[in-house]
Amino acid sequence: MGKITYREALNQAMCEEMERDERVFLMGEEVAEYNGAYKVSQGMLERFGSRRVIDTPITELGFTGLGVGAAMAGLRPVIEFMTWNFAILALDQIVNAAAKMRYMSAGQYSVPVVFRGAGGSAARVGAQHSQSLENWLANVPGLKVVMPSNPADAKGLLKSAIRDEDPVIFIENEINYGDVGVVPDGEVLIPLGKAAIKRQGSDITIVAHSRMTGFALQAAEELAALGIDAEVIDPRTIKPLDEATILTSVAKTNRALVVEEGWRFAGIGAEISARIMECGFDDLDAPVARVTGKDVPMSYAANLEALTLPSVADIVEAARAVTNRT
Amino acid sequence: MGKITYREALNQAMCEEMERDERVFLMGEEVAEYNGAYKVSQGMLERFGSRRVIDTPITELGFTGLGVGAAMAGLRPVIEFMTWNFAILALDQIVNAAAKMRYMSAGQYSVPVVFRGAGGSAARVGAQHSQSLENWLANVPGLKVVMPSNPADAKGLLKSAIRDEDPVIFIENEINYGDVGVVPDGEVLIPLGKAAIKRQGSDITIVAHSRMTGFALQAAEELAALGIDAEVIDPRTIKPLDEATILTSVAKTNRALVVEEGWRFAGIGAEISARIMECGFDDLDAPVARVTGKDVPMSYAANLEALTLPSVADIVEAARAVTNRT
Amino acid sequence: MRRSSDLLARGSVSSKSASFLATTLRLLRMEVFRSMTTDQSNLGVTHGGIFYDQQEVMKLHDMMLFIRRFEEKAGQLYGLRKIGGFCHLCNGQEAVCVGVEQGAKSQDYFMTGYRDHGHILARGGDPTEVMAELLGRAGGIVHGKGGSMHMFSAEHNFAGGNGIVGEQVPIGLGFGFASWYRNDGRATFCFMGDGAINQGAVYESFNMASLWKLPIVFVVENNQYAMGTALNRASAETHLYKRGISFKVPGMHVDGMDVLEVANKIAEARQHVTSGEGPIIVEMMTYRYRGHSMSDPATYRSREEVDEWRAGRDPIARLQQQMVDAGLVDAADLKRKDKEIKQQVNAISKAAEAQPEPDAAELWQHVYGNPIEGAYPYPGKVG
Amino acid sequence: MRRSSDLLARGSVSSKSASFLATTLRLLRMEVFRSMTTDQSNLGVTHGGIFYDQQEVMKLHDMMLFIRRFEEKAGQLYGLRKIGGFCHLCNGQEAVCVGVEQGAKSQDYFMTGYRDHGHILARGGDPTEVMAELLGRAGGIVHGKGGSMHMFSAEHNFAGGNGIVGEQVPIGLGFGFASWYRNDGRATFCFMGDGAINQGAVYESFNMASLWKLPIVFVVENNQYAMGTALNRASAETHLYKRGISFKVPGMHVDGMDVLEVANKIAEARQHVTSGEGPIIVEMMTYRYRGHSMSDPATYRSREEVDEWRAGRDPIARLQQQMVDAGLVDAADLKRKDKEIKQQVNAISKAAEAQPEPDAAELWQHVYGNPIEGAYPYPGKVG
Ligand SMILES: Cc1ncc(C[n+]2csc(CCOP(=O)(O)OP(=O)(O)O)c2C)c(N)n1
Ligand SMILES: Cc1ncc(C[n+]2csc(CCOP(=O)(O)OP(=O)(O)O)c2C)c(N)n1
Ligand SMILES: [Mg+2]
Ligand SMILES: [Mg+2]
Repeated sequence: MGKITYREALNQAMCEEMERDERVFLMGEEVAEYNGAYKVSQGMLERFGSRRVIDTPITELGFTGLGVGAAMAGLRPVIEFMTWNFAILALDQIVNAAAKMRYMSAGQYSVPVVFRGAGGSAARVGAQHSQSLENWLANVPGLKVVMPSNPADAKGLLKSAIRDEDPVIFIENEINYGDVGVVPDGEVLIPLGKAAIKRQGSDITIVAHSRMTGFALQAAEELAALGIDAEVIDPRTIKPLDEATILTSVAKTNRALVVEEGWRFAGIGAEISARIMECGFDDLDAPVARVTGKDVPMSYAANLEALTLPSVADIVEAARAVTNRT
Repeated sequence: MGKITYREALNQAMCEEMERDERVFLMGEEVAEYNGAYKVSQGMLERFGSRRVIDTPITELGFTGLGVGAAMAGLRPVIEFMTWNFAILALDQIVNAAAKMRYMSAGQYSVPVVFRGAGGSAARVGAQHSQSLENWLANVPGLKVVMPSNPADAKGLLKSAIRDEDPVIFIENEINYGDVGVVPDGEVLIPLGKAAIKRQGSDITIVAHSRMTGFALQAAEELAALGIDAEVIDPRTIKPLDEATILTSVAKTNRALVVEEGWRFAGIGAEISARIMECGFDDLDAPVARVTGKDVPMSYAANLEALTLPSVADIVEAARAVTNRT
Repeated sequence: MRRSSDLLARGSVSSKSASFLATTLRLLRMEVFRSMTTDQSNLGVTHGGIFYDQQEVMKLHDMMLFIRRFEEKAGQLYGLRKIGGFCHLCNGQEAVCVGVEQGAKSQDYFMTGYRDHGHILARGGDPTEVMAELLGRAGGIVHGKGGSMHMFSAEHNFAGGNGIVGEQVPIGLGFGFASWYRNDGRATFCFMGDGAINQGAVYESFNMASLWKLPIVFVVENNQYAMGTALNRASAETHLYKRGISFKVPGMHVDGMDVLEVANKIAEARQHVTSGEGPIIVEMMTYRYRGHSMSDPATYRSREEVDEWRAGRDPIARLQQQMVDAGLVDAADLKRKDKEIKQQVNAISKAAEAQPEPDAAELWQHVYGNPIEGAYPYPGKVG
Repeated sequence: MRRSSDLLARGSVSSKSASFLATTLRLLRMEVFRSMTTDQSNLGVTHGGIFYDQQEVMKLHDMMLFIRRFEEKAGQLYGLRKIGGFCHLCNGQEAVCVGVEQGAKSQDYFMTGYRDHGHILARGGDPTEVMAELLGRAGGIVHGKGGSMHMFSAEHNFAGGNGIVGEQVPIGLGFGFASWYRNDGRATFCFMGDGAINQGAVYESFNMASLWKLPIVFVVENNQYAMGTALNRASAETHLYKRGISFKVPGMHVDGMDVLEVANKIAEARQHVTSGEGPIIVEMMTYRYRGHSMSDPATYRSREEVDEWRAGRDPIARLQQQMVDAGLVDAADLKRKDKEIKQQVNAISKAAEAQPEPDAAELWQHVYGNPIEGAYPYPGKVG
């Protein structure tokens, strides 16, 4: 039980699974000799050799398809996207091949591949490098979508993802890579599909994933100072969504707010809001609110970037509105 | 004022705009010599010549980028995807280039391109040819998303789309291509961003786009026989969404149902439900319901296909549940 | 089947001396063959130095004919609206399906596009299951879920059946990678059309396969049209075997209407890729007799052109002629065989048609391999 | 600038006789040049048969040096955390930026990746606006919205500034298409790196450009590394000018550290593409002195290798030597010039730093060209 970074937690998860299972390999741009663009695969080439840790040309569609085929052929690929922004080039292989192959083949072929990398916006990287894709991918049956918000979850969820029989979309966050947290040593598997209640509270349920979980927890502290006791839920797995945990919480708090970094239209917040509408309507004392990234491309300028992203203050403000304490 | 098919309406729209504006051209797979895979461009090669009606190799990402560049350079391309399923290969150009170029260049470059073709599922074409992408694309700021449900709208909206300064995603429906309807002759422009109330009613608001509008209208007739008076709204433009028309209707009916062919998770229904939650909560006498395609890839077998798609009966059943008349 | 050129194949693509040697050996073998034909048990056909015995030749012939009759039946059933959606027949291209299978080994991986009936049949897929699939029946090879475009048979290492043009190529790359990773000696045969070869992912795949020397044979079925688009209207370089030059992937140009030629060249190509020399492109010149899919009247090509291929170069008629010439069969034998196959196909289609549609519960099957309790699926919920 | 080889350029790519003629002319011109150097007004440098007069040479030199000092300043400001995000400097590659501009015409279209500061400066973009952009200021060339990777100047036909590797290539195809459509005589210069050239969309673009003979020069800036990946670890064919062979796109191999050579070859390439002969690839052999972006320590290459390029082949030092040799300047002139440019750059960076951040209202500007009343934007709404 030590304190390690989110980045190290991911590294440990991959290393442990590669030790355990010869079929697991890591492939992507700069994962080997460079030790990963964000150093997530630090030391892995040295440890596992160039057969199992493989640098690719910059050809996202091609090596994503390679991952699909290798998984169908019985391997368990971990394919790193330097960031998920570049995976837009590869979506056809993810959506039309990985997600549908088991179904189209009536179960003859499994596609146990993990696609992982940093999603959302990093710092000051502009419009083309700041895209959240979790809502798109969670839309697609056949995929599982996992987004850890801290080192312990990162490790436990990635290990489960690698062992899963299905294609798992694993979206990390660049800004979280350096975060430090307590991570249990050795074999810890966090099951996919289970949300975590990161803070107990009675006045409002705040659902927030990935980097936004941290923002929500900070907002909860500020809200506590205002006498508002927020419960913070991190879905961890976006698809399938652990609806039960959210609904149970809303049945208790009667109010809810969903936070996401991505764009608003048909985002994760829309889905969660609609689900609460459908299954928790009678529990609601106020409409479910959404705090999302603004509906504009990401700017480079520091002030515009800050305005585009959800902030702790935005969450506090929205929670106050939902709880009628403005 | 004559009766023509949805396909002919699209053809008229393109021909009229090409007559009017020398900068407009049509490009895509099989659009020229073959007159379009679905014959939407019938006769256009003969009429406008091979400079303005151009067959491409099967390279969706490439010719989509071509459309972006040609639009930036001052032309007004109409790029046909044989179906939108294949556009998944081209999403990077649509999302990272077309949608963001005006913003990234601070207005120096416009991208007045129309990407059009059939979306959703046709008949018996299976998992890889039956994808609804409107929720993905409507998620992206900078794009407009238009989906006509009948010949008159098809013509009027496509003409507006071609004249628009922004990249317009224009999603048709293969099964509607043969539908016949009254289309006013000559210059009819239907503004983007305006919903149409296709049927007035007082008991429930049904929001349904593209092929589902027709299903909703049929369901409304069946519901009328059961004493339920449904209002049917076709948003026509998915993004930006004409929220006002929907909210006004819900303020009257106090109940709502959203229908879409695509998958449920973070779909158009989720967005509309969340918006009604946010802005019409106090008007609601019951939770907003969604009827969507099942959360599975599309099967080929006729019975499984029918089970996957929303049906008129599904809409009737859901509307009865929402209105408490089961 | 004896492969005298196996030893040579490694170098045969680029090396002139090897091909000289091959020619010498070929002449030598013809000598041997001639001296053997007096012996009844050694009846057969020799092509390019390879001797195919009677049984092998019959097998190739019967399979090509079977595929032809099977496709004709599928066309009929489509006309009767018993088959729906897209249905891409391979009439005319049978020598490719059957010849590649002949040159390949059963443990090799096959990866195809949507024009896949012939390939899965040649590979050993159960024809009743294939027909039931076309009809969308419970006993379909993928339980009616895939239809014409999405045939799979893991048992036969037949990995499908892809409807997105070119998508199968990077997936095939992955199969080849797996063989490299495990060093399992298998080859991957990855098919694509003359239209598919323009897709960018194909070149990403050529590059990686070449860089890492993966054991992949890229088989280009050049039937000269991609839907209504003639080859030269879509391709700046119409010699498709040259499409790998920019990535150091060598190419072979093969008469795809000659099943023995296909088999020989595929065996050579297989030898090349499995001996660590990297991938190869094999361009098969072929022709589809029917429209692109059932709804295509194919008005973009002349009757003369179709006739030239159909009457002049038909792969089945050609092999039949060779069989007759070699004294393996006579016209009556062939007639009898055709009748037999037609009956078989009729029986198969009857059996398939008699099957029920898939059970409704199939809808929620095979979405996930590890479904998550409570969260999925949602049967019973509205929508 | 007088272009003696213009008449020859059409055929010069493939034709041996043309290149023989060019050589002859070149020798002839050197003769002429020698006889002219006595005349003060005709001072200049001749390269490859092209005479560049004093003013032109000075312009090329000053621009390269300006870019060098500008990039150094950008690096400094990054170190001071005044510039954020990604920042890709082009130190070492100045001869490409400046030489291409020299060989191009002002009406031509330019399309680049993210390593774009040098290109936009060479093209005439206002350096204060470029610096302000790097700093995320209101007066930035795109109002602070783009930053280092997304420079645009429509006024200079500079169409950006793309952060997705390879994405600019199909967009460049579209610019070339527009010129073809309008028959406007412009060329499009579409840049890509040695890493970008592996992207599939590049080949889709080569094919279409070749098929339709579009006036596009594909300029490959081969600096031999894509981030930490050396050329031969990512490319099966490392001669990048050959990457068009599979699509009948010819290629030229150019010393990208020699600004006059770049200018000459680009002028030839421009002539080729605008005379209806289709696209061409120009591979520029070059080197980046700095890491890939500011955060990259570049430990994947040896100090010796960097020195070999930096000390041995530096494009600025090289041109300076030629200038001294031709009697255009002496060491003191060069020193003075450098000081002048450094002062200029300092002044620019001060002016840019003095600017405010963009106005908050900028956030909702330029999302749509035809925003729809009432529906958009949503400022003021939560979220
Ligand atoms: C990405 C994509 N684009 C377009 C289509 C539509 N389409 C299906 S088959 C086909 C032609 C392919 O031709 P070719 O590769 O020559 O194969 P053939 O049909 O001749 O066997 C097209 C355009 C598709 N299925 N996928
Ligand atoms: C599609 C995509 N994949 C990956 C990246 C990350 N990335 C940015 S630059 C780069 C290397 C590109 O190298 P090269 O094309 O040689 O250009 P250079 O940086 O040397 O100028 C990579 C991998 C990206 N921006 N886009
Ligand atoms: Mg073809
Ligand atoms: Mg490079």
